[in-house]
Amino acid sequence: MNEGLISFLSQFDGHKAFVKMISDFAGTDATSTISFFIYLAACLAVVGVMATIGGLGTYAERKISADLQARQGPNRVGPFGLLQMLADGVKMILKEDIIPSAADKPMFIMAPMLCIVGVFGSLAVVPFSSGFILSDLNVGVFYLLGISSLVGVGIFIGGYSSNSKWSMLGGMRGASQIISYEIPVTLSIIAIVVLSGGMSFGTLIGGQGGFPHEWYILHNPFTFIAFFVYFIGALAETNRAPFDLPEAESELVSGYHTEYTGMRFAFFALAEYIEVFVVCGVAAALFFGGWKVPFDLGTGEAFSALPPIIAKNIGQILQLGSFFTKTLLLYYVVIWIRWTLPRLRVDQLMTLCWKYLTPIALFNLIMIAVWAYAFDGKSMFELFTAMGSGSTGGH
Amino acid sequence: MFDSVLFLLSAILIVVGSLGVLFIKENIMHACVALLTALFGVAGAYAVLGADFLAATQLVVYVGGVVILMLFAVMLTGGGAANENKFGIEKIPAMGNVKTYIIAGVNVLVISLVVIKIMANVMQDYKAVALPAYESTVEKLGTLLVTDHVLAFEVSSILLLGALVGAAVIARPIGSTK
Amino acid sequence: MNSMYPFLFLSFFMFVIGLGVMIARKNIIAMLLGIELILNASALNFVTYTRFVNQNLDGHIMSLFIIIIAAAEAAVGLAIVIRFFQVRESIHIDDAAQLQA
Amino acid sequence: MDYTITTVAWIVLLPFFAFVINAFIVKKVPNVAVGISCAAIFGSFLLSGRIFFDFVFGKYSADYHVHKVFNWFDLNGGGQEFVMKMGIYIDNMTAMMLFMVTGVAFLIHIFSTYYMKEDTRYGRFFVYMSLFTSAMLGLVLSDNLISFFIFWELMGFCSYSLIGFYYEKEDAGNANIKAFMTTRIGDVFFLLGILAIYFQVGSFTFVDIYAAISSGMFTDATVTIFGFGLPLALIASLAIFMGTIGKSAQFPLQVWLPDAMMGPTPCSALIHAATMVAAGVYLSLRMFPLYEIHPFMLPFIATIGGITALGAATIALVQTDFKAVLAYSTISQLGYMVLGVGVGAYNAAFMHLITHAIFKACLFLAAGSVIHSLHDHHTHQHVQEMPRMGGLKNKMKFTWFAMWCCTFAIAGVPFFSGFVSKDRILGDALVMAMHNPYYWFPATLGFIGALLTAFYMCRMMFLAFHGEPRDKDLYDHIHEEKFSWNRNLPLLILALFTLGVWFSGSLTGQKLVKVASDKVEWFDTLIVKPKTENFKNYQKQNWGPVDIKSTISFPVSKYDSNHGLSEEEAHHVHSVHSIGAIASIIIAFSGIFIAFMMYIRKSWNPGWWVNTFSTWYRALQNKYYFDDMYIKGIIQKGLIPVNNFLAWVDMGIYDKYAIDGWEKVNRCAFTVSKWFDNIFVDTIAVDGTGASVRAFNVILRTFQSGKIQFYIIMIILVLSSYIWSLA
Repeated sequence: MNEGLISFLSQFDGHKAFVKMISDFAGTDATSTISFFIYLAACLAVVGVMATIGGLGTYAERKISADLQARQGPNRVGPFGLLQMLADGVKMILKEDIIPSAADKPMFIMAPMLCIVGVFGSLAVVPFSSGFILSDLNVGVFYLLGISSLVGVGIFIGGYSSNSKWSMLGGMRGASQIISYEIPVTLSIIAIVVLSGGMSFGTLIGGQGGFPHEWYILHNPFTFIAFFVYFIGALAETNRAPFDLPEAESELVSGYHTEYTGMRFAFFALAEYIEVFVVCGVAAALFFGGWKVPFDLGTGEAFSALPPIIAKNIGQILQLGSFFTKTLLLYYVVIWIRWTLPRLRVDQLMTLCWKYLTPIALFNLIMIAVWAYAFDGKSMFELFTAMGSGSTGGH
Repeated sequence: MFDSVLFLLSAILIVVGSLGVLFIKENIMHACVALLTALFGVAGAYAVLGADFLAATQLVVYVGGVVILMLFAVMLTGGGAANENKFGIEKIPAMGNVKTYIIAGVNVLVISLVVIKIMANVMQDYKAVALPAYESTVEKLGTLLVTDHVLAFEVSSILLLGALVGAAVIARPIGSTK
Repeated sequence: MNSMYPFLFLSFFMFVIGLGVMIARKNIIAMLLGIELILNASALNFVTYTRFVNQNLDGHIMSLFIIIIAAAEAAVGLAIVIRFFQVRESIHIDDAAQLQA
Repeated sequence: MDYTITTVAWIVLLPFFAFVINAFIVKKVPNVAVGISCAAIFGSFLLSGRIFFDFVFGKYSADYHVHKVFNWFDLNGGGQEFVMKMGIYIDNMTAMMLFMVTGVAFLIHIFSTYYMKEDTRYGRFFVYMSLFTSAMLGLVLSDNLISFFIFWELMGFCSYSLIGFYYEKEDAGNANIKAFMTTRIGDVFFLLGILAIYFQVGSFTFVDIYAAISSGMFTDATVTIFGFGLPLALIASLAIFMGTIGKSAQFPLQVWLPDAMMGPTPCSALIHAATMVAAGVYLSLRMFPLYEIHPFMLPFIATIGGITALGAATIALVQTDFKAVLAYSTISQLGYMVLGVGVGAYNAAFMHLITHAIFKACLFLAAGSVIHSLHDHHTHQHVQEMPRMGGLKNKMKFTWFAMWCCTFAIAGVPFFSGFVSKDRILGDALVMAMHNPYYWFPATLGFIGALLTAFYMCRMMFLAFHGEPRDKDLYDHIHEEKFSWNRNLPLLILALFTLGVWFSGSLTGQKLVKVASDKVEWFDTLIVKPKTENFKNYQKQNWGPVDIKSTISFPVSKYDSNHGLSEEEAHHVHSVHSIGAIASIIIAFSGIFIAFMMYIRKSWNPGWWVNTFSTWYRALQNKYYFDDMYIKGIIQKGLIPVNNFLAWVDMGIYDKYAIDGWEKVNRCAFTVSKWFDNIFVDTIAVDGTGASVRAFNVILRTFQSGKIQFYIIMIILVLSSYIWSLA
């Protein structure tokens, strides 16, 4: 059930030897204990890295917006202002934690937690590389959808518990937006699931290749559309511009986190940035080949001259590079969109979801199922090449 | 070991959440969050029972859908606002009083007696079998849904459509003709 | 977990609590919460028996349909509650004792 | 040829469906409705054309017919036998009628798109026209008197609607009531005649009636009325002929037709000139074997026809209204047809029906074309008065041409259709007069009428189209007539068919119509009296949808130039016909000559005649005081006193004594029953039951509290105890 980090590590002799040593030392089978600690370590690492990436997200946002607006952006703290996020973090931690007296206190405290839990819970299945995935669940995408909907609950409760009309409106908007846009997003994802025949990220990425023509986005015209539906829906689910209605500063002051200060506010911000990273990662995994590297360099077999442990790790690093490159490029696009497009009205938002994206996504799902049935799951390029060799009696 | 830990966590979530639903009296919002807790616990219990697909479904449907719907309903019905409505009835969402709790307790006692009697029979008859290893249920469930249970599957899709349309029609504001 | 009884008792507990909620509470939404608890208890029971008794996944199917019905029930039930609130400005269950608004 | 009801019925159903569809869409999209109507009638025209060519060129015997029936309703049982059958009956006459009706109706539809274009109820007109056409075609196809009567009345309704089409005008409203009520008199008698026949024959179908006639069922049958035994054949014939009198506007019920000119001119052309009024004659032709039985009947018919022909012609002499002249000429011509029936000129009467339909339709359309152009800019009305016309020839070439063709036809100028048909009727009348001196009377009336016909038609033409314009202002406002497809084309097509060659066939050689062996008189060949003995074996057969051609072979028609008479007799008849023909020609030309002298040369002054015969002139202008007689004499002196008497009986006797007395009795009974009701029923039974139920409800009501949680508790307790006892 748990393909992932442990199964990757257990290929290596060192791991086995270490387990054996500890077992001998403790007198019982220590496999699961060691696995637990390895997991613990990996989780902490992921959380740390992701928190950093979230922080870097704020920095990137400022820097890119400055670029787009022909400004300098943060440039005082550290080289290129890179340490700005640390300064911000320190400021956040040191700030007074204000809880409004009329607020619903337990829920006010709980709301940012729920957001953070939802986002970090979804990190468990994000496929960073073929080896470095915390748990390759066989219902991976489905699990990710479910756990990340906690963010919606968090936003809603945050808006409600602040006992402020701005927060209330922001929270209601956020929740309705998230549950509405979950439909086209889910339908688009199901379309890819239909093509690959599995819900775990291993299966989903395994059906693709290193080159663009092997990616699902270029598999057929409908997946191409499905990507855009997914991407628009994902923007709305993460409350990013042009769908940032829940925190529209010109209308609702700051939306659901108006009343939050200090670390609680930071949690909300961090959750948002990490969630953007997660959805970009999922997009990369579903549509852009995930961690696949061209020429199968990712398996490390090309470096078989080196010792296997080094070869494999070089492969893993290449895969990580591939994944992060794709994800961060999408991340850049998200920020780019935010500083380019104006905000929608609420009715336009709902119209876009229910009258355009949902029917398109449904149509896509049906057509992709038809494609998979009619062409036996072959992509357009495979069909072209089959046509080219058709005269010689291929197929 | 993982299983036991997960089960304990789930059981704690279920028990605490259920009791919260029953006993939180001041604010229905808190009761909703307690329900969320309990449902989360049920998802964990599913995971322990090897029902991976059901666990994820539980998360998607309840956390993403039903609970948010409940929260919406609470907001749309006035939340915790305290005043009188046009009929002179207290608009505070009545959460029950000592009398109702006593009646509920009696009923729970009665039904508990019945269920415990049944469970005693079950425990007597049950012979433990070897538990299978955990394995993926997604493919089998999918196959079953479109073969043995395809009628129920299709009927449930119609049910959901009917519920969607019905809910939209019923909850329409009074006087709107569109 | 190698024993069936913890799950059964968990399910029983949820069921009984849900029943108590349905009787003790006078708030319609709270009663709906109780219904959700009862439905989840039964679904858990099915999955438990599948795991420990026959392993043929029919219990999973049953639970799936219970979840579907719970979702439909929640949607329609809450719509009725909202409608009722529009008419009576109340969600007290005893205000719903008349056939006519 | 294989005909079934389902294929033939489309002739009727197409216009009918057009009517049904148009009735719904006419308010929204009148132009589409018009298109549907025209398309439907054109479809009927094509289908009828198929039947027409099939029968005319089909080398069938003149008696060949197709008769298909289906059960309409079946009331057998209880010792009674009553099966109502509907069906189609097609013979040569039907085929020609179908072709004529659909063709003329189609052309009139086309013309109406021009004439009614600016009318506010443009579409509705076509709705009625479709229904009318459908009813007429149904009548023509009917195989029995009941369906014949149904369609007959349906046409009556359409006529009513169309006469009152401009219901804003009070005159139109009065006119349609008058038309409806007058024809109703004839229709009541017609229905009585149908029933009289049914009680003797036991069937409504023509075939059964013919068979009954040939088997002598009518010969000695009598019917007892007020103790007098009267011959059934005479009573039935008279009653049915009353239908003809009403519908075909014969004397003395002719008064409705001139007033019917209040309707739009195209509908006058279709209904009150060409087809509907001809339905009466058609009925007479269908029932001809019945009329032949009693010797009194045919002279009577001939007399009615002669009187109508002459009387209407004399009235037409003094009319100044353009359409009124045409209306009276219609009555007159219908009189000729009835005269033809009366003198036994079966095919001549039918031929005159066809030719008259064509040229009279053309005349009315031309009149419509004229009236539509004459627009008075002071009163904003169309002008119909001939004294205000004159010299229209210069403005309307096509109308003038078409109208002269038709005038020649109606006047009986050689080589035109009217000459062919009217000459035959008059010739046959002469032949009959040779045998039976009584017939000199109707024959003479007919000849005088022919002279007058030529005179008044030419008078109308000269007054309207020739000479100097008498109303200069009106004349100047007329637009020059330009050829347009929906104004002039129907006129010219109809004018083309006023030529006699189409009907006599003497100029066309044998190739055109291959029904005859030596001489091509195709009308004579194809239209013969039904030989009732042919039907003798058919009586009460179970007709099914089977073609009878398979069971009975009909010989190919042959033209018998002697008409079944002996050689000597035939020679005599031919010579008499020749005399009649020459007399007709002379008469026609003298009529035209008189009109020419009076109105073109102005040598003879019409005023002198008016002054000299002023009493007659006033009588003619008042239409022989017929309207006055009906209103003042019959209605005011006869019907209204009777009505008053009946009203007095009702109010003064029945209401006063019977009803009021019964009321007093009831009041007493009511007092008693009220007391009983109060004491026993209300107090003891009703209130007692209510009280007991209420007492019981006090217990039950506690359970039906409406409180859901109470129900839940009850459910739990009951289920628990149940399961506890089981487990």
